[in-house]
Amino acid sequence: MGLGLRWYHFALWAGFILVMALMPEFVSKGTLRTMIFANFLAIFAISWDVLSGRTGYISFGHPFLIGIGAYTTAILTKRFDVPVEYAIPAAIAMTMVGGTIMFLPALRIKGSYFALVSLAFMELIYQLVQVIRPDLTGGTRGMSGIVTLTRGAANGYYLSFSLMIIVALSMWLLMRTRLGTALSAIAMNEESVKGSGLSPTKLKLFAFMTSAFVAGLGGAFYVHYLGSIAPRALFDINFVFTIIVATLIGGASTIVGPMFGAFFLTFLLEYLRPFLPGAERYLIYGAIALLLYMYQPKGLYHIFMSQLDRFKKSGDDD
Amino acid sequence: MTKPLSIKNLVKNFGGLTATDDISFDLNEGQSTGLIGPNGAGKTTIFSQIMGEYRQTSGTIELYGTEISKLSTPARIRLGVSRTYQVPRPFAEFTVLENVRVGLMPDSIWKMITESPNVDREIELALSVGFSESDLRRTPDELSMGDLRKLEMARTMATNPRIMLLDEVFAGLTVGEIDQIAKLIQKMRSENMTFLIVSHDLKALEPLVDDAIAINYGKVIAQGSFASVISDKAVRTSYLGT
Amino acid sequence: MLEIIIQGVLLSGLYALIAVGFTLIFSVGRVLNLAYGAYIMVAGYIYFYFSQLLGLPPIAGLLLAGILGACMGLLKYNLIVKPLKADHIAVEISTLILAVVLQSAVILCFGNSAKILLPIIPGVIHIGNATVTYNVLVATIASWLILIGLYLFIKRTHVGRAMMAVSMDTKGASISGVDIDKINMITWGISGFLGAIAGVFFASYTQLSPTMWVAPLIIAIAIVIVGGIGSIIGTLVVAHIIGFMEIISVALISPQLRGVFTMLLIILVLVIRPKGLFGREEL
Amino acid sequence: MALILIMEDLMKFNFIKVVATMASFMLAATASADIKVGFIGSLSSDTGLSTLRGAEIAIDELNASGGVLGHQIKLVTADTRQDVTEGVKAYEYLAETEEVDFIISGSIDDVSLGWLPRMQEYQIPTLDTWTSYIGIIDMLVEDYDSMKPYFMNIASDEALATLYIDFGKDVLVDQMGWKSTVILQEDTAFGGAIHGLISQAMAPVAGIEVVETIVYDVATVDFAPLYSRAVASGADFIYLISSVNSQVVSSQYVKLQVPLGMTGVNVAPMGQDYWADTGGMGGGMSTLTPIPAVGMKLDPASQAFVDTYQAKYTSRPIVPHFNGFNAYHGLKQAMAAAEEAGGFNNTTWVTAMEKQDLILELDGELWLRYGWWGNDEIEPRTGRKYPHNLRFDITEPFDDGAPSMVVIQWYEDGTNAVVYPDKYANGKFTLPSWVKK
Repeated sequence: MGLGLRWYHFALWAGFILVMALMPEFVSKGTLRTMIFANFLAIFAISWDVLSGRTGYISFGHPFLIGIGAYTTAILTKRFDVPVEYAIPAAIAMTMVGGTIMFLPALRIKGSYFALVSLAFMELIYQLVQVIRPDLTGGTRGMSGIVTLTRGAANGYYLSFSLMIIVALSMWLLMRTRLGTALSAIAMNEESVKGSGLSPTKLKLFAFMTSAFVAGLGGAFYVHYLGSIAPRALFDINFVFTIIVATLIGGASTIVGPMFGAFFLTFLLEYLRPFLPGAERYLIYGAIALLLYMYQPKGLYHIFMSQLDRFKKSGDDD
Repeated sequence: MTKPLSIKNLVKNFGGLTATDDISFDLNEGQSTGLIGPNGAGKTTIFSQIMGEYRQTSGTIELYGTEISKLSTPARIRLGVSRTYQVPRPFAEFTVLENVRVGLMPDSIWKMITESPNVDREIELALSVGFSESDLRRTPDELSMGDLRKLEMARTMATNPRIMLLDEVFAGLTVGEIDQIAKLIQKMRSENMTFLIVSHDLKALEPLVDDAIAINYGKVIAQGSFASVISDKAVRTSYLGT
Repeated sequence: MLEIIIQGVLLSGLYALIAVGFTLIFSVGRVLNLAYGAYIMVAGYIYFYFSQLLGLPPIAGLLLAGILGACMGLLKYNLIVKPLKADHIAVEISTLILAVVLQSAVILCFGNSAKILLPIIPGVIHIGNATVTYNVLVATIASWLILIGLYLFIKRTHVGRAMMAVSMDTKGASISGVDIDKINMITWGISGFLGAIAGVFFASYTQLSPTMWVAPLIIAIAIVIVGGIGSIIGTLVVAHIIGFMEIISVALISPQLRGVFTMLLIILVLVIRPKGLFGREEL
Repeated sequence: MALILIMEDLMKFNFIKVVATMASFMLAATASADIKVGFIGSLSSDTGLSTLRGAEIAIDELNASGGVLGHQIKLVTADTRQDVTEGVKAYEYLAETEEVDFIISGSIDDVSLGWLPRMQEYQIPTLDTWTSYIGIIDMLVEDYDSMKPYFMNIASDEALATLYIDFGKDVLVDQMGWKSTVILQEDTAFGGAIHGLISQAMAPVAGIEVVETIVYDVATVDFAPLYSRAVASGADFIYLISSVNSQVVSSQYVKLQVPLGMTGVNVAPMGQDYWADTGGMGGGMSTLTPIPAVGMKLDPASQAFVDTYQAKYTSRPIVPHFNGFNAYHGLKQAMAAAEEAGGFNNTTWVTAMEKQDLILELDGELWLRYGWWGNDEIEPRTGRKYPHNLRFDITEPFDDGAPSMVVIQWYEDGTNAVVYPDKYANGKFTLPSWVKK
């Protein structure tokens, strides 16, 4: 398949998985809980990145997709007693339908305009969820007492980490193929992609579908982890902010970047908690995010890689 | 024997402006044709309509006997036509090789994922337009205008065309670079490629083409052998200003 | 019916004022300033601090808010927009982050609970069944005066024409000797000032709260998107479309669906006429 | 072979980090053997701060008199930002990072509902001082075993509504002569719940006809059209249900001088800071409120708490909201229960907590009461059970418990008073000056 895989790729991934798998042995339950949120955020960030980081179709309304996944499975399991093993695939399928809806405007508009339409999508579903069939969606209050899949920090951690690593690895492999190159090419120059004989529509649709798949998967498992869902917490500009910032701080258009960004941000927030319990925390958190982003819009991954390059170059003079 | 390209009564209106006005011409297999005319005459608009970037207002375009008006750009490229742009449009963050790779890709997501890139072919194409080994990992911001045109040629050739539409391939190039591109075109002519070439540099164009079409205000004003077209009176007054 | 028209005109005037500063930046600088809503919020708090807590006269509070708003605009241009120049998306994302930072800062300084601004001019008049407060009336009149003033400024003054030139063709303007950087600075300053004034009126219309920035931002986005980039006339017309749509939906259809129609309008217009209802007119 | 060596290298490197992290966490966990109380709620809202400060004062007093079970009490806080997901994270933080013994909550309804599954999982004794959502008491009725560490020391919605209907009959109908109302309800969970209770009971019991219900979006900027619509409905008065942006609704009522009386459930006027927040644009507003309310006379113990509070804190809220009192008295009861049960084991502690009963008297009469309904006890008027809910009394003369709520009113001069029920009233229900009688 020409993935350009090297032995050290396997070594790094294997080492990473091993360390993460042993984590419950070494860290406290509280830290594990934080890691669970980081895992979910990483899934959402990867989903955002597949769409926006790669193809340049910036989505300011990603919770639209995540929310469809979360609400579908919540409604199916809670209101219709559908078993989780059917509800989650159904949720993913619904999210992909949502992805198709979001894809339609992308046929005509891009850049800032698309970003705003996606924001409008999120606002629209936020308002509709509360008004249309509140007996199913729980209206403004949302739903609680949704079946949870795991009990205890360690189990929740293993489940969320497995999901995250499966998503990350498959996206990593997928993006190493020529498909990844083609998707990135769309962000650089959609006209030239067309002029090279490739159909941008097909590629974009694929990116939207993949992104929706991952968002739906993440959203569905997320709601079955939280056990509750509320429109205000989900379709929120702060949530968008966290997803985008995690991706960008880590490094867009990479897989390791969003993962790293998600862990960095989640832990930054949690480690500030004992020192700054109140609103100050978000001020510091936002300010750090802004400064990092201003300093290097390509993210920490890029900083790290360029340092590594410099190190390599000085090492073997290549 | 069907013609590689056959254009009949092509009209394109932009609002009140008529960019191409009832244009008809054919290209023959393996023939190289110059398309000349002053700025704004409608040359690039013809290219855009052939490629499907603009839909013509009326008229027909046939590629090897297939009417293509309803086809998308990638579908037309699959039929064997491809173009370069007056202002090169590289993928800014890709290396030369990656730029060529995009041109070489099949338009099938499944094949993109399952098949390996043909790196040998990428290198061969890049070298054939005159890049050196050390250029292959450069990105467009490190390339000269000449290099960008070469890259444009390479990516166009990568789509495996039978007809190439070249738009101002010599603009902004040094004499050496013009020579290099000219040699490449000559080589492809000997391999039976069909060309339609737009250039202001008639001296450079002359050895590369068999025939020429001159247009002005969206109309064909002369058509025939290169020599006959440039000596045509109407062409001389409208274009050469003499 | 009469009250719908009166209330519609009043609300639309406010909406036009909110949107116009956002329009300016979008047409001259070509970037969406997602921190614009945060300007509006911060200006409201500045006014609250000076005129309600320190007891300065309202007009002084309004001016101070406007001046500080202009300073915020300039700071943002110099510290964020300029370093990230060409990259629109980067500017949008960093202004979004900035908005969230400002929200936290406001919570830190003033707490989470909502506050009511005193009317700048108290009192009411009754017209038919509708009650109109002098405050809202003043806001609407001020909004019209500001819009007319801005229109004349852009049409009649040298700087205004330069802004128009930049909005139509940055490269062209630069070639003909316009100092793009200076024009951008002026635009960000004016936009900050307008946003701040709009913020004080908006806050005195509704309330001050740390999350109040989302609503005016969305209104501004909706108006600019639906109206088309950078048209003051378009802004005015669409502000009335959206303002009246809201009043009609509240009065006759369902108050809950107030925002739904606006969102649908944004999506529809962007999909059907990406350039907006009024296309790309001059500023 | 090289691969394995590299992996070993990587592992060593990471092990050092992991061990270091682990060590720092163990240090944090074993640093003190104090009793840990966790606060969950919004640290930047008046309600959140009321609970937090009520708990802080109770803890100060307990520590000064030797702590509980021989240990000093330490308070740790977790901010929810009034956000459901943040609430879940905050609960997990308290339970697993801080490993607290007891949690006191100043959370709003939705946030409490968000973390309740975690409470069921960890079984940490938890006292809610703000949310009054009857659905949570229903959960206790249905699934006592998993819910039993949960207590709510505020009267739940249904009790609030029942007494409120009496207010409608006694005051709005009999005294004011009003016969019809238009309900102006915000589109929130809270609004929906209160609306259900009022509209189903108000008409039949109090004899007030609901002419129209107007549900509005909480992001509404301009209330002029809503008030026009309410006035046009022809009803005798407006019944307002508002929590999220109630300052706006109230102040626009005053600014627009809406020519119709208005009362209802309006959260902002429940705090003493309301007058300053609205800049005085809030006169004439009345609302149902849980007790102890603003404007209400206090028993000596609660008054002493307010005095301590005002000596200790200078920032808002200037007077604690009702949940501040609930936190102060409730936390002391929870610690007393721990003392009796010998710890926070959820079976013995729950039994001890269920027995707590604090009766606060004023002038020799029962004034406030912090006790619980028996698990199988049926409240006679509503005919249902209220396990682990505050023991309230909804029939005069309120000798079995305090009333579930009182009605307070803000006058146009900035003063406020309780106007209903009579036993607690120290002012009269009046209309604002611009409303024609």
